[in-house]
Amino acid sequence: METALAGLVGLFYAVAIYLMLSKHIIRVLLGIVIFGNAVNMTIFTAGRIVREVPPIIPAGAERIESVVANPLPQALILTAIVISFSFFAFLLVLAYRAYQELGTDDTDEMRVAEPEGESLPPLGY
Amino acid sequence: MAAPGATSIDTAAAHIAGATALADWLVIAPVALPILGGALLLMVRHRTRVHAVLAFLFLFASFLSSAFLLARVVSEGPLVMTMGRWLPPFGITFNADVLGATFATAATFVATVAAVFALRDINVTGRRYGFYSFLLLMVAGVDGAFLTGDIFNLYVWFEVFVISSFGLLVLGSERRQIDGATKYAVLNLVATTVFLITTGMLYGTFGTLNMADIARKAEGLRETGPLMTIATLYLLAFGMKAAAFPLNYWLPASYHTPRIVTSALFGGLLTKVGIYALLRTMMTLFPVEREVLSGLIGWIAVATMLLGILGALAQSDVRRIIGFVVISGIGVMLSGLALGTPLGVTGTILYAVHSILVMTALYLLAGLMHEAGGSYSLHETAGLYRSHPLLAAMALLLVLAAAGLPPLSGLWPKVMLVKASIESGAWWLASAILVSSILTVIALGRVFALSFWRMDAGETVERTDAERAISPGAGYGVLAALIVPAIAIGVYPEPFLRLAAAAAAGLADPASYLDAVFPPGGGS
Amino acid sequence: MIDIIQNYLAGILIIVGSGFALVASIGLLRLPEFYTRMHAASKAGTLGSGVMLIALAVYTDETTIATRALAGFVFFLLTAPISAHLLAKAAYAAGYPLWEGSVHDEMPQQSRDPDA
Amino acid sequence: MRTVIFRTTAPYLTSLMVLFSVFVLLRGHNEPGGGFIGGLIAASAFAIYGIACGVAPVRRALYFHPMGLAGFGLFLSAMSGFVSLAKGVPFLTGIWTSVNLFGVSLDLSTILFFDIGVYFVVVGSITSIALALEERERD
Amino acid sequence: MNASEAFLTGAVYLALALLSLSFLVTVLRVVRGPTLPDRIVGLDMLVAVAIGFIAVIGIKTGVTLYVDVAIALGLVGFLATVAFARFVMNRGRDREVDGELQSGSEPLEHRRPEASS
Amino acid sequence: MTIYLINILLALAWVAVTGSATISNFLFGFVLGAGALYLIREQAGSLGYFRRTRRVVSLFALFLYELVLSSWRVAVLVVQPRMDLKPGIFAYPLKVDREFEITLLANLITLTPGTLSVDVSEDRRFLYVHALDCSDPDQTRLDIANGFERKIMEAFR
Repeated sequence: METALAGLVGLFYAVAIYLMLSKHIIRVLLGIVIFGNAVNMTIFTAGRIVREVPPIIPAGAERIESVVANPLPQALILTAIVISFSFFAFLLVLAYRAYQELGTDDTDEMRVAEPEGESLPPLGY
Repeated sequence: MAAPGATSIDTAAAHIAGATALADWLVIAPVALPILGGALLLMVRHRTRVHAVLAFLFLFASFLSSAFLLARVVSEGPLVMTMGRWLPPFGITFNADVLGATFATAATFVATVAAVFALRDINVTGRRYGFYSFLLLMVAGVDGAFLTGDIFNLYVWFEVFVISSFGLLVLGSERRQIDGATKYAVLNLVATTVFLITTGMLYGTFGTLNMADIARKAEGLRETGPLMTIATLYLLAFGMKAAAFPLNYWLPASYHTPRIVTSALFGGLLTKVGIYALLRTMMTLFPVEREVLSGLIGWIAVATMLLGILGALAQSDVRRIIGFVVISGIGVMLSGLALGTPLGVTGTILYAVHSILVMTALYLLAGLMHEAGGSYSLHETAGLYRSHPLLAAMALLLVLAAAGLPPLSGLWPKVMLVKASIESGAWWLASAILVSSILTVIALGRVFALSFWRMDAGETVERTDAERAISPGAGYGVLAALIVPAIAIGVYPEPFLRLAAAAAAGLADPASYLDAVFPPGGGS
Repeated sequence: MIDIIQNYLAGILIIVGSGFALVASIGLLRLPEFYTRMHAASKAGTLGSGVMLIALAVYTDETTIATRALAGFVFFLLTAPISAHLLAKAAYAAGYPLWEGSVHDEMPQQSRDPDA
Repeated sequence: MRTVIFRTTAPYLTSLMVLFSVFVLLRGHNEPGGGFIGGLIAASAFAIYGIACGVAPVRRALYFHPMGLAGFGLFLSAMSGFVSLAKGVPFLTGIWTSVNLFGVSLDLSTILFFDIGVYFVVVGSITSIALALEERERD
Repeated sequence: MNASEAFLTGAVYLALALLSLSFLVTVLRVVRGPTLPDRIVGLDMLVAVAIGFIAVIGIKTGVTLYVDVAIALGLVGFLATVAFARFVMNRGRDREVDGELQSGSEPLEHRRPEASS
Repeated sequence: MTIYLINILLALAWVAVTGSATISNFLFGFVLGAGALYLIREQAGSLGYFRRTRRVVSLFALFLYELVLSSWRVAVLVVQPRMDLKPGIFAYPLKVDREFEITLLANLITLTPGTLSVDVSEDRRFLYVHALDCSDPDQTRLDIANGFERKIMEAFR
């Protein structure tokens, strides 16, 4: 199972990096989303995959008697998902605004903040 | 599905039994207070009048609490609080050591001062948009990063301040800002994702996320675990955040676009969090791996400081010059990390504190120059010395400070770093630091010469005096508040040196840190 | 006794439901163009999953699960036609043409205006 | 999407989804669910309402500005961590209490309030983004 | 294990097989396109198939926790379709030629930027 | 509307009297209450209530019947080796005019396979329906008018 997941993670990373190298901002965003999912699966795999019961203490009991799944990776992934979701929501709005304001989704043409051919500073004093 | 070797988890044993003293709440106060303040400001977003006052109060309170925290940590050793009574590795630990508390104090001080400056810079629309809420949340994120003892929690705080910084960055929604913010956001997202990947691998290797626990377990895993990979990836992730070469071009592309007070906070605080994280991971968690990587870090440091300052020489916009100066400073800080000797790390820590103060002050100075001269461009400003002598004096002081000349705060850390590199036989590093200092003098000296001394610009710009400042005095006061501690570090360095040395000692020898998280005889 | 009825009924229902789902997806693949595919997918598919949810409601002994499964079914019945309608309308307004084998088009041309 | 069919059903769907979101929020204690997912469902409900009937009715229906709601949620979550101050236990420790209301015993905990806070943060921030985009789209 | 249970077990496996098959067939349609609405319909269908899976697995294992997931999935699927429909309507068909999306580098001509938001 | 309320109140009374607040008990009380209301139908004026209920049920039954029947037809059509398709859009003149009724009719048409309501005209007089088999639109129109639309008008007017 770990092997299969590791292969899948690798595939995800490959796709994500391929997309992130594109110059269209929307592709970069999609790449980032896949990147985030790949990371989540990495954490999931790192937490040792076992077929166990959820780590919930039954009502009335003080402790769990059986083997339980590791709750920590799930908590971590959940946190990471929440964060990457909000991040992505923000980036989506930003990309949309950029497309509207700058009239392009090509990062090569986004040079408003750093205009090309800027003059050098005055050299004399 | 009863597997062999079934273990049961006793919840009672996973809890901390003892009560927590009220004074221990000091650990989370620098984080919790800004969060509460930010939330409160979001709730009263229409009452823009109270925003500044509330923000100032909350920031000042968190500054006071982090200062008290620092005092307590210095006298009694690291202070620990575990959230929700769950013992590590399940519970998230906040622990303040000298390093974290020092950085938190400097950060909250700068933020408080910037909140005052924002009175001039941010109008009602900006306040309604939530400038102060974002400011407070960003401070909470930065403080959280400084004070947390859990590496995943560090990631969370990184994200908190990065997301808040997005909010600050696009405030005003000019085209330039959106352009800068896009690059900033994508690069930062990639950096934090690399951070997360590494943390995942770290968890897979150690089975814990508590930094003290990792440091304890790293000894046993050095032979087998992929620690080298993890350390390198952390170097990559935090290097990206700290704007180290070659992953630093997002900084000059974005830092000059927002409001000047936002630029000041970014330049002062955000890159330093990257430096802090590098110090923490490299020195406490992976000291052996850092040893191996030190050559690489050293070259990165040299490239960052030299290319950064060369970039500054080619700019004509004051804010972009300062952006490159910030990068150059990162290189100087990295050199101490590359050396790894107590003296070098002490120098790095002191330089970071100096940089928090001075870079913020430089950006604010640029804002005041813009107000006085009507432009950020060196082509278009001249003769400010005549019209604004006080500003010129402060500018001169700041140039000296940034270049590391006496009698200001930049001197001592650079002296220490140079001395440390010579002690370690790294002449190239020492000479790079010196060369970059000279170039800084040239780059910033030119700003001073052109904008203040030069009598008359070749091409004068139409002065747009439509939005005059509320009162120039407040701006000067704010600048002075930042320069005074910088002078204090410069002329009376002993207590600061002792503080930085204590921080470096705690970093290099994590025993006291470990004892605070895992008290001998107790815990898991 | 009631167990046996439950089992048989649930078994039949899930076979019917998955059969519908399969038919829908085959229709999705075989039908010539978008509008006709939509007939297969957004209805036979919905019916299929709905029937399977009913099967779950029949099978389970817990009332809460059964009511929830039924609630899910009702919810599908509410949303499926609306989303199908919106998609068809949007596609038509955006100018995706009908299949060339179509025999009839009484839709007025002005509703191709994207703002309509 | 000016179509009669969608506009007549959307408000009812919205109320149904909000109801479901509260259900998901409250059951998040020992079953899947909780503030985040509940908040997302509620935010998508408002998004549907906004797409069908326009942004202005949604803003009127919410009464408070979405960012204000988010701030309230953040405040609630942060404050729920401070309750444990009174008990002398660390920040964010769950404190449970039982309230007797009209003969019905109600178990309250700081965790619940934390979750409700998360719910509001998510509803507020996502809705404000969605509405801003929708407004821009319509102009 | 009596006859009815055996029948149910067989039915569950048959249903899983049928669902998997329909999943694959639908994915084929999503990949093939050729137009955007075709893909949207395919995605819609995928949601339905996923819900079918949830129901069948609920019967097979007795783990019925996922029923709420099914409802939420239906909600999200609905929202997604509505949003896609909006997108299709706003974009129109002009940018899609022979099922291939032209990369969107053409500037916007009708929406001009305003200075502030 | 008040009759519904009375029926619910009766059901609540039943729950209160029996003292077990479960859903099934409530539903049982609701049915019992409906029976009790049926006894006093002439005084309470609840005749229409029952007629309407019967018609709603009959509408639902028709819907289920149509759903299963035409699902089957589409299923057969789809798996045939040679598909015999004559799709097209026809305009259906609406007799119902309230928003709720139009929506209901359109949704019912959409849910039954073979027909899909694409749009309602601006003046709400026509419903545009896409049909898989549009060889005889007049017959289909007649089917809808005599089937769903008549039942809807009966049930809700």
